[in-house]
Amino acid sequence: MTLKKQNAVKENNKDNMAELNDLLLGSSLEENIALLRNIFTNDETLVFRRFQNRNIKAVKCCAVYFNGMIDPQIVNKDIIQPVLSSDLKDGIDIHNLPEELQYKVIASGNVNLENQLDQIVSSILYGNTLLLIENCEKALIISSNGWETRAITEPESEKVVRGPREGLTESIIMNITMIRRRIKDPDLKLKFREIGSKTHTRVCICYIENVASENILKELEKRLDQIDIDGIIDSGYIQELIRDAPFSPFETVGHTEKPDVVAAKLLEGRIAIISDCSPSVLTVPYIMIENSQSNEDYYNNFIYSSFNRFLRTISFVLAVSVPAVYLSIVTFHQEMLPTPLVLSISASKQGVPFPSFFSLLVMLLIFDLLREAATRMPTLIGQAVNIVGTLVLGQAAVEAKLVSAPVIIVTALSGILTLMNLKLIGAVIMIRFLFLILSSILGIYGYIFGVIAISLHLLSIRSFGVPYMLNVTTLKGHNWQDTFIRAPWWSMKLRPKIIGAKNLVRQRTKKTGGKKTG
Amino acid sequence: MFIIVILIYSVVFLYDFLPLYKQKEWKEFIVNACLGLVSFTIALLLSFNLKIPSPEAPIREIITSIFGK
Amino acid sequence: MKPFKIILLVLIIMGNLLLTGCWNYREIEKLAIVAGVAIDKGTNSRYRVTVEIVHISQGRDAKPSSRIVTMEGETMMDAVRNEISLSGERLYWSHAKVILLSQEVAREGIAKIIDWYTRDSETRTDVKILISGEKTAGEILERGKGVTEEIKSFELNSMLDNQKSLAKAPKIDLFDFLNMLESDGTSPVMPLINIRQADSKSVLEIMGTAVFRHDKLIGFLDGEETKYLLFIKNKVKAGVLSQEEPGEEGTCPVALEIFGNKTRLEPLVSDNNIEFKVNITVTTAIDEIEGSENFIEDKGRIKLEKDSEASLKAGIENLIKKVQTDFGVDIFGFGSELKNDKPKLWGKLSNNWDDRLKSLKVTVIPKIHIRNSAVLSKTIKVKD
Amino acid sequence: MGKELITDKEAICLLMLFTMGSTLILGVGSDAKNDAWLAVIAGLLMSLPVILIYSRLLSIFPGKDLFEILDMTLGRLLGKLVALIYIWYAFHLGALVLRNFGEFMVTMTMPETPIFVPMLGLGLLCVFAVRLGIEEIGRISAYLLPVLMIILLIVLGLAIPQFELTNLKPVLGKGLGPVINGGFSAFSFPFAESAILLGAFFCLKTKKSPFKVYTLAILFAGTLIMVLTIRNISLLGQLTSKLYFPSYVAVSRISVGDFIQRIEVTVSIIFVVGAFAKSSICLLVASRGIQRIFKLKDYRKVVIQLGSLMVLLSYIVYDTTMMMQYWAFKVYRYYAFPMQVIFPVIIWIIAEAKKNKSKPAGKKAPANE
Repeated sequence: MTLKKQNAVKENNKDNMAELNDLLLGSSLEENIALLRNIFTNDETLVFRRFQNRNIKAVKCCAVYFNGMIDPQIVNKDIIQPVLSSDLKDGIDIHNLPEELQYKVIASGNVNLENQLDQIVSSILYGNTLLLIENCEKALIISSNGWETRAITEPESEKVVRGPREGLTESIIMNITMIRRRIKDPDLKLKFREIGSKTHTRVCICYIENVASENILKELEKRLDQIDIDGIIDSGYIQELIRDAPFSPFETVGHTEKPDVVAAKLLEGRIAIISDCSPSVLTVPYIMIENSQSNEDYYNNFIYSSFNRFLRTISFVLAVSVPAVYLSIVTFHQEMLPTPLVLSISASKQGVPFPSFFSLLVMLLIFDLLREAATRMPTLIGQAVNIVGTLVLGQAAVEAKLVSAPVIIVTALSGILTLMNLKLIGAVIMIRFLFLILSSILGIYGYIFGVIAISLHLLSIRSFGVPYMLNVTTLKGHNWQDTFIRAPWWSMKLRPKIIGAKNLVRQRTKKTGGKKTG
Repeated sequence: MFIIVILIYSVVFLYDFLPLYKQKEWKEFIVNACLGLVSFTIALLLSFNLKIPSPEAPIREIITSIFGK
Repeated sequence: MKPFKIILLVLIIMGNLLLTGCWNYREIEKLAIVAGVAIDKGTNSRYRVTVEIVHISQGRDAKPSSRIVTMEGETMMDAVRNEISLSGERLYWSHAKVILLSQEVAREGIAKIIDWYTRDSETRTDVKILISGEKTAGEILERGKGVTEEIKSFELNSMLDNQKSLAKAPKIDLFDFLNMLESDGTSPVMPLINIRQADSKSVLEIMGTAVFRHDKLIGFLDGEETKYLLFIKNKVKAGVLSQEEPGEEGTCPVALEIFGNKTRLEPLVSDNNIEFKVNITVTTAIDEIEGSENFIEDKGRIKLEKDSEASLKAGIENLIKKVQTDFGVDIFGFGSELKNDKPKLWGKLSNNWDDRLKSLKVTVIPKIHIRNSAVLSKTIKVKD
Repeated sequence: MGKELITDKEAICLLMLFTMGSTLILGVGSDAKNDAWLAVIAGLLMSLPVILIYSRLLSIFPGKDLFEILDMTLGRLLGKLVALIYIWYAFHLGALVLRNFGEFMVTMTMPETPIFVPMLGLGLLCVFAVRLGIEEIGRISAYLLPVLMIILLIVLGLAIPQFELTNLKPVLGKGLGPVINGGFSAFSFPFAESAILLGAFFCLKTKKSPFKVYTLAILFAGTLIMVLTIRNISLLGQLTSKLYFPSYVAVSRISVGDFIQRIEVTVSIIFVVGAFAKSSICLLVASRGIQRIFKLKDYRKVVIQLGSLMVLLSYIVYDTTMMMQYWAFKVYRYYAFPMQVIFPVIIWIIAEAKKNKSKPAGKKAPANE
């Protein structure tokens, strides 16, 4: 039923586009205006500004643009005023008016001649100004878009102590600028395309030629071409539409809001997908270990970074395991604990009416509720939520003997560990519950079964042909340098082969510093 | 008990056989169906608390008759 | 097709959860944790089992206390399960620390009693095993009082663990005992526990050894003899050797702290005659001199070494004689040493080893080395 | 779907897991009592020629699995018959491993849980793994083996202070007889069980890799098993041969200080992983065999049904743990002998003969003239 509907909608859309495709502009100004009015019926933000050159009456023009999408400065000063006031008499060929205007009058960086109606419509929608001329079958499209954009700020989700504070914005051009400022090389290629039959979102594939793998690029373009959707509001849409392993809780397409991260990934041979109106840039291929990498790792001392990265990796394992292991020990394998611990855990659980499994499940859910509530709330209220969460639900629940103190500790520990790897948060939450349920059935064995199953799943998925967990046995030397550890920069002479990078040599620095002297 | 067995097996059969049927892979379908029927029968018998003779017994008999012990 | 898999998984998990329950799922606070068990002969049934259960009370500062429950049964398992009819809780055995056996039970043979304990999967074989010096084993749990801990079994456990710096009782856990029972050429021993009245309090005291023939109790050794036994068995890690030296004003007792010991049993076989050499090397330090004799200078020290070697030798030889005449069992492990070294010979001798043991010649060669004199480098001289 | 390939290292890890799998917990060569470690060495030595035959077979027919080799050497009818026997063997072995695991769970850790549940759990995992394919099984074993090794070595290190090496004495106290006997038992379980992998190693990269994989993996695994047998004997002494699961009890004896103790769960982890690897390989080989016999397109299609059948078989195969013990140490070696030795040797001889016959025809011209 729904499938049929979708098909119908698709056909409908296609019809509209086809209609416009065939149409060309006429030569009468008023007819053209009427045509446009007809296309944009009931849209009162569309402005038709008619004007004439003060010298030649034949140069009757009409500027068409959307109010708010354009920069009035450009339209007034660079389009209308020159046409109005310029002395067109000298050497102007009336029959070739559009070209004359384009080359001699209009002071704008980007002017095109167009007679295809669909092109015209989409460029107006993009914030360009259309200049219709009487008795002329072609119109001028002058780029004039100017809307308010957000200033460049530090992204909330990826704060750093050291490193660039710049964050990407919603404007694709600004984003590209930020990336290009970091990689000033003619090999940095940017391929644009439009996705979305209604939104016409501009999407840019960004890669470094001779470094990025052609196979991955081809595959990516194929997948982008297959997208047929009415709109892309955020790059998240694309992320889900092009990803491998669609049912997996693990992300196989990366996203970041920091231009320095994008640039670094491009240099490693990855491909970035920048989408208009979205501050997060997608990078492919994306593998497991990237979840625990942070851009700061590369700016700080390598020992410290390696330690941090190790902590993040371990914290992922612990975040999913702690509740399950705790549950299986206190309910199945009490013999595993040292005797004093048994006594103290048992003492803290005396008088608690609910079974451990139930209270763990509920406490974990409550933690997730608090987390979700705090993210959506204004900061001030968020603090109140925190107080309520910690005091009321933690302290008071233990006092009232509704849950035992170890359960609170385990929940809090697992929760904090989850927040260590923000990119894995979705996967962690799901797997944590899965492990918890499994270990409530078979104790530690259920947990091990779960671990094996998740490992199998992780090992089986790929991101654009790159194994998600890497192939340990085929990895050689330099590929290890940037995985669980971050090797010092002077030793990372090659790009990681795993991505499929072609041009492997990344630095030829002779190691000069640090040598023994004397 | 046997209700659970039937329930689980029907889900498994749906999951396993439907694609084979749709793709018209008859050989696979038949082999799979034979295996499935055998395991379903055994599971059903077990759920009725019937004792299934273990295939291990005859093997043991043969071997002990040959080698003694 | 993936949703199907997920549905299947959920179905199986829910099916497991709802329909069959959680089999081994049991909450930790519902367990009746057994700390120790005492086994006696029953009055009505065959066994009378006294169990010390850790009682954990509510509240923040509540300390665990102990509860004593006694039940009877025809078999051990029966008796243990009968506890349910007394308190409604099922006993949890994984954290039990000690097994106490009454002499009466031990004289009849204990293999049948500990079989259950070894066989059950919940119980652990690192539980310590003791013989009660009192009339019954149960009264030790009932009457005895711990000095430091509320729970007597835990206190007994730490007492046995710390025996290594006293060496007056062997530390035997169930597994060691079983291994001694199983292996030929060694007879098992067990530590002995008593209640001593001190200041109108009944204090527990572990001192001495119970000697077994196969699995039947046949006699006891006292604390000093136990120390010599442990010397032969190479189990002394620390302890004290007291030596009385003749001095200017009567005797002058000296205490040597043992820092290490290495014993080697060496079978000497000639024709049909077997002799054992016991080489003992002890490293000690002077820790106490109750007099003004100078044992720190070379001369005095060598004399002290010689004298204490002689008394150690005498003590060990006396013990061996006593065991040979009184008990006639091989608690020292001469037999298993022979078996390990000369398996063929052992094959011939193993049948009448106990007879042979009675007339076995054992030469003790002790070597005591005094390493230092602790903090003081001189003897304390009392000056007028 | 391209051809499946696994690297040599993955194959080594896989074979090591396969060999150590249930052995580490069931123990080997219990006939030899305290000489069991010698029995392991004897078994290792006995298995070397057989293993060389296996690798030779694989390298004569690179990229082919056991069932294709059977077809090519024994002819279609006889080949199919022997293939059926191998399918049964792999299937049965998988069920036995599942059952061993179930018995272990039920006797040692979860006496109240029905034995069917852990077996079903493990069976599901195996089905999941086999449906993903041999590549994924190879890769997961390459990930799991190092973890297991680390656990094993740590536990071994903790156990060393408690070693009573006198328990190993007397060496050869009862003569060579029990050692040879135990060695034969160690030969059939686990070393020569690697015959099963003839059906899974169609995916090795080069012609030389079978030799490398088989010898290295069996040597490593054998050494490890020997070390762990020594550990068990020196921790447990006389009782080793009286226990169903000696490793578990041995590790439960380890206590360092008052804190590191009760670590026997590590043994269970190792057992779960080993049993998983072993039974999924068995399932894989059995379903590949069925694929070959009925000329199906993909072995993944029959895995679910075969897997459920395997779980059921493992459920009905023994009535008691005693039966399992009897079967594993008394019957199994004779039962497995044809599949482990007789058939491979016959196939090998035929294969060599055929190769010699075809070689002169093809290569003679340039070589001789």
